[in-house]
Amino acid sequence: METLIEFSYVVVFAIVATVFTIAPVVISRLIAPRTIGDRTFTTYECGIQPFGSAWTRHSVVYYIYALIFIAFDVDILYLFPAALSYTRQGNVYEFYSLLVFILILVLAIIYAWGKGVFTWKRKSLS
Amino acid sequence: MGKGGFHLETKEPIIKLAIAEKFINLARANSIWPMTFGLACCAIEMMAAAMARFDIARFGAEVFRPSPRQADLMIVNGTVTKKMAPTVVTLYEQMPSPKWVIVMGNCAISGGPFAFEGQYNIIEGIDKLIPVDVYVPGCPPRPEGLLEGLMKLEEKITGTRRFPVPEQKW
Amino acid sequence: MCGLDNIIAIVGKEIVRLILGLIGVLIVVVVNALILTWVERKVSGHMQKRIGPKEVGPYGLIQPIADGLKLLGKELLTPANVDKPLYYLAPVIVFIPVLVSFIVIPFDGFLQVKDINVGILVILAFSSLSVLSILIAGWGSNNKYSLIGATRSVAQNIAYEIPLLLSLLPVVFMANSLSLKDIVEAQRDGWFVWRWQFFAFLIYFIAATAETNRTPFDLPEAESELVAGFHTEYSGMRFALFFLAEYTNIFIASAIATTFFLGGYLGPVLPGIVWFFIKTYFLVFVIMWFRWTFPRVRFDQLLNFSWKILIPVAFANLIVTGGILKL
Amino acid sequence: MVKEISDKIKEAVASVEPVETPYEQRGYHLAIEATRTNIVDIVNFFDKSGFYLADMCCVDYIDYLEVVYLFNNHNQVCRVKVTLKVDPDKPSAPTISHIYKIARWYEREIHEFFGVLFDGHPFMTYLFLHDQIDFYPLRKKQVPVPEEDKKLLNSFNPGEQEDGFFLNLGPQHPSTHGVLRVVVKMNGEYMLSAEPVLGYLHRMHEKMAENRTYQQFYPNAARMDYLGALNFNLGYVTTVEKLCGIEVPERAQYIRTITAELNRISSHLLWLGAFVADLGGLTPFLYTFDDRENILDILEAVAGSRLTYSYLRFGGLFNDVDDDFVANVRKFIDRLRSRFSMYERLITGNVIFINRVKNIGVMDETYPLKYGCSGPVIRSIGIPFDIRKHEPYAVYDRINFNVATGTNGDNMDRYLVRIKEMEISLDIIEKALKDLPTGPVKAEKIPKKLKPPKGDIYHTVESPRGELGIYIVSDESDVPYRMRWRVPSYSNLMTFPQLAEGSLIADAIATLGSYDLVIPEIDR
Repeated sequence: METLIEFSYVVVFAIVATVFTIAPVVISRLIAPRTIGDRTFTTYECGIQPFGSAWTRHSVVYYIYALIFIAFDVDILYLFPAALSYTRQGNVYEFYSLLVFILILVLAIIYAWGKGVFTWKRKSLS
Repeated sequence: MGKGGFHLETKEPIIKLAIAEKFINLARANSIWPMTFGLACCAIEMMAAAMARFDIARFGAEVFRPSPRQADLMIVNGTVTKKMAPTVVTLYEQMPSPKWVIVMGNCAISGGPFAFEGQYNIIEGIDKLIPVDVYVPGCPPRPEGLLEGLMKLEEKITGTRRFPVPEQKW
Repeated sequence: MCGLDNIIAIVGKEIVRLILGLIGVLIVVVVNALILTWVERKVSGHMQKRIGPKEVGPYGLIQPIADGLKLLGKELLTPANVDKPLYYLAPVIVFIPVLVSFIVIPFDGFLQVKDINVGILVILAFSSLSVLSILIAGWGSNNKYSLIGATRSVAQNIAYEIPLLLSLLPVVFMANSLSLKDIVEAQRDGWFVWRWQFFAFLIYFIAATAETNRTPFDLPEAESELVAGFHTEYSGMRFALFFLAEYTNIFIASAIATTFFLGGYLGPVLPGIVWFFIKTYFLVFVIMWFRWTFPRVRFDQLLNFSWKILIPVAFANLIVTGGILKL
Repeated sequence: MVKEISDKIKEAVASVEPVETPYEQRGYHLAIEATRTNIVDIVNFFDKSGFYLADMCCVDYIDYLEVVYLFNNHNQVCRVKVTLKVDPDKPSAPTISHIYKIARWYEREIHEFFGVLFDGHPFMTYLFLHDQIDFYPLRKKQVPVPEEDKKLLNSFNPGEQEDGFFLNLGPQHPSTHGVLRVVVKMNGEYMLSAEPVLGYLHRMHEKMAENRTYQQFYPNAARMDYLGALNFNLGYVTTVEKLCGIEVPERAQYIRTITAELNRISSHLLWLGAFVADLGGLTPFLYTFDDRENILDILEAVAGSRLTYSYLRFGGLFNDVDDDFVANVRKFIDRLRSRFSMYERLITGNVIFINRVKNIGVMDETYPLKYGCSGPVIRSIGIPFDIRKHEPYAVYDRINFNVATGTNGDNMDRYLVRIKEMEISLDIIEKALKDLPTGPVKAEKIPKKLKPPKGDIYHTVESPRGELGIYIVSDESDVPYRMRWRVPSYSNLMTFPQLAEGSLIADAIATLGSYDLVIPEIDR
């Protein structure tokens, strides 16, 4: 019951947010004048007609960062439940398990670092 | 330039209430965002107008937007060459309505010192290509000139002048 | 005990709370954005030996309203080559996390829309949506500048998401709760920023600056490189929504920092809500101060700073916290 | 040095007759007439001897076209003019673009203005002109553009020929400082290649020079480089004075030096702000403008305008300065000196700034030789080449000053050199103010219409961006027969494609900002 009510808040707020963003756009549509020229609807590229579309093959240098992120993010989310049940004093076992968990994560960073993920080399055409 | 020359079609808003229009015009006049667009010498004076001494921000016009989509005002500041003309027109057309143009400096007004017999590369007056609202003459005009041009533009939008016209003493 | 009347009474109370909360939040969002745009222009002005907006209303106070009205009366251009559904969707999505985050922020002991027991998780989960909206905006615009800006934004946000989580974790360890109100109450003995979490606060603040795309981490809209970044093709009200969301995000990021590290609404003499706003706006001011002082970092520096410095330090901080708690 | 080179070239290339010329009148030490067959050998010789190609231009003598190559040495001044006669009906010449990289642009420029085709040039397309032009603008007689040349007009369209992510930076872009357009091929964040497209502000200065008298053309000099207007004024005025043999009074010379140095400081200040703005820090821009306004006030009081001064006159100045000027300049010197420590803390000491500029855009010693770049750009590499020292004009020979140099040739050094240069300029002004003599500021008996004797002259001054060279050919009339401006930004910009290749877009933009480009000067 409590959870249901809590999440109904989230849902209602999300809906209101949607309405809140659509309303000014609609009002704006109604009260704004319009001018249409030959090139009004062309893509902006510093005033020059662009060469081709932006949707071309595009090298994303940070792909590898995205991969590490996924691994890390999931692991760190495991720590939230751990944080809730972490007790003060005594029970040093909890601390050791935390330590082991984090050390393994740190190993992953060291591995990636050693592999050269974090160095960006100058590229050359040739 | 595109085939068939310059063509611009203006449509009135769907709902137009006189009183609302008045308020919105007042808002427009007080929040004119220029486009970051520099051509030549006058661009430096345009920058100077945005800097500490002249501070165009007093009138809410310091938000220089690099993208024409978010700009209200295009300040054509410098010589427009034939190679540059299509770009200027494109940028003007890409601005959303309502949009205004201040022409700054003699070059953009009429070709200035570069209009001579046998010239082959400049447009003698940008008003041949795009509609112009305010002309600010000078070579280059002082930043105060640009500020006065802004006042003129505000006057044109709202119909009333912000400051009284300075007394002419000569 | 759990009769129908009881349920109706609870639901009725909740609905009243919900509506009041909604109205309050919307007012806060709009007023905050108006104030922040004015403050930003004034702060930048005075840092740059100018006076900033002055002529529009007393001290230029009406300036943001004029800007808002002007943007409302501005044409909404939709370039021909865009992916229309995505292009329209992006400014809508950008606003959902902004509004939802306000549910759990405790402005005062009782001034909170709803104290959800996984409060911080709600904010973190929804804040990921804003990255999505930027990506959609950049991709949907079919503009090369927007696309580069959008991919940058994604890389940046995911790189700084981890130090952000890691800097909030030690506080959760100490408070043993995910509810923001509980976390504030746990600071009755002293703010967490002074109770061993100073580094966590620093890391959080840096990461939050990056998450909100502010200088020195404003790469997604780096003006001198990418014109206007992901919102290059957006005009009028749609652009204003991105703008509004950005300023509200700054407020939320500062509010979380206040809640987690600076004792939230706790403070002597003055009422809690005043303390909350003083602390939050001070942090907002610091973020603006950054913007008008620092140059922008480069992209590889940005990513590597997170992975090489912030995350290891955050891990170390977490272990130390865990150890101290066991002492 | 001159004798040595003269002997060596006779040895190296057969059938070459170097003629020693009076440097004081002509501005160059040696003149060599080349032919189609030996021009490449001659250029090769100069390349091997450590000369750089200062300028390359063309003059239309109606009977023949003459391609002029001007060489100079960084260590010891030895200016050499090499000329090559070209048939005007079917003009063509061998390319030297494989020897000097900057010649790639010079040759393209000569091609579009005179129609001279350079055999073997890899990329013979138009550089400046728009696609509707149908004659060669700088030819004395109207010559229509042949069909095969018309095909080359605007044929630069990389996106159509290749696959890839092409991006236009400019003409309207916040970081190109004007209307420079750079077409870049991107690979993610990396720039694979960058090709500047010029001519968006080509204002026909060289054509105008052939239409007006020496006096009438004078205001154009300020429009060419609006940031260093007085330096360009000085360059033009001294060139014409040298050509006509006009003596300038002592006091005028001192005031010229002072105002030129003030203008240099104002130019550097603007660059400093714009450079940091390119890196994302906006506030220093306003601080530097604040300082700059002080200079503008001082100069406005004597010259009457804020930006495009026309303060100098042939044989002197427009008017004398008063005591207020001297007092204000002294006050300004103190003010700016106290501001440097603030800039130090705000910019030089900023970790983000250091990381953005250190070891980025590194130039080595080959750049100034291959590209002929000059000014702070090459002084940052460690070459103390400064026209003010090497070929003094005005009163620079009477004032003792240092030349600021760097070591690495990276963006940081270019930044530091310019900061140092501002300090040096302050020293120069201070010394010149101390020695400022009294007397007239205008030479007497300057004719209303200047008619210089027949001949040509190449004269250089150090503008804020580097070597400004003016080549004038006079035919005894009151209108120059041909006037050619060798502008510093042109050759500095030419190094950009090589520096940008393979770098991150942010680094490339920082590099572009570090050149201190003024586009109207490049496009002329």
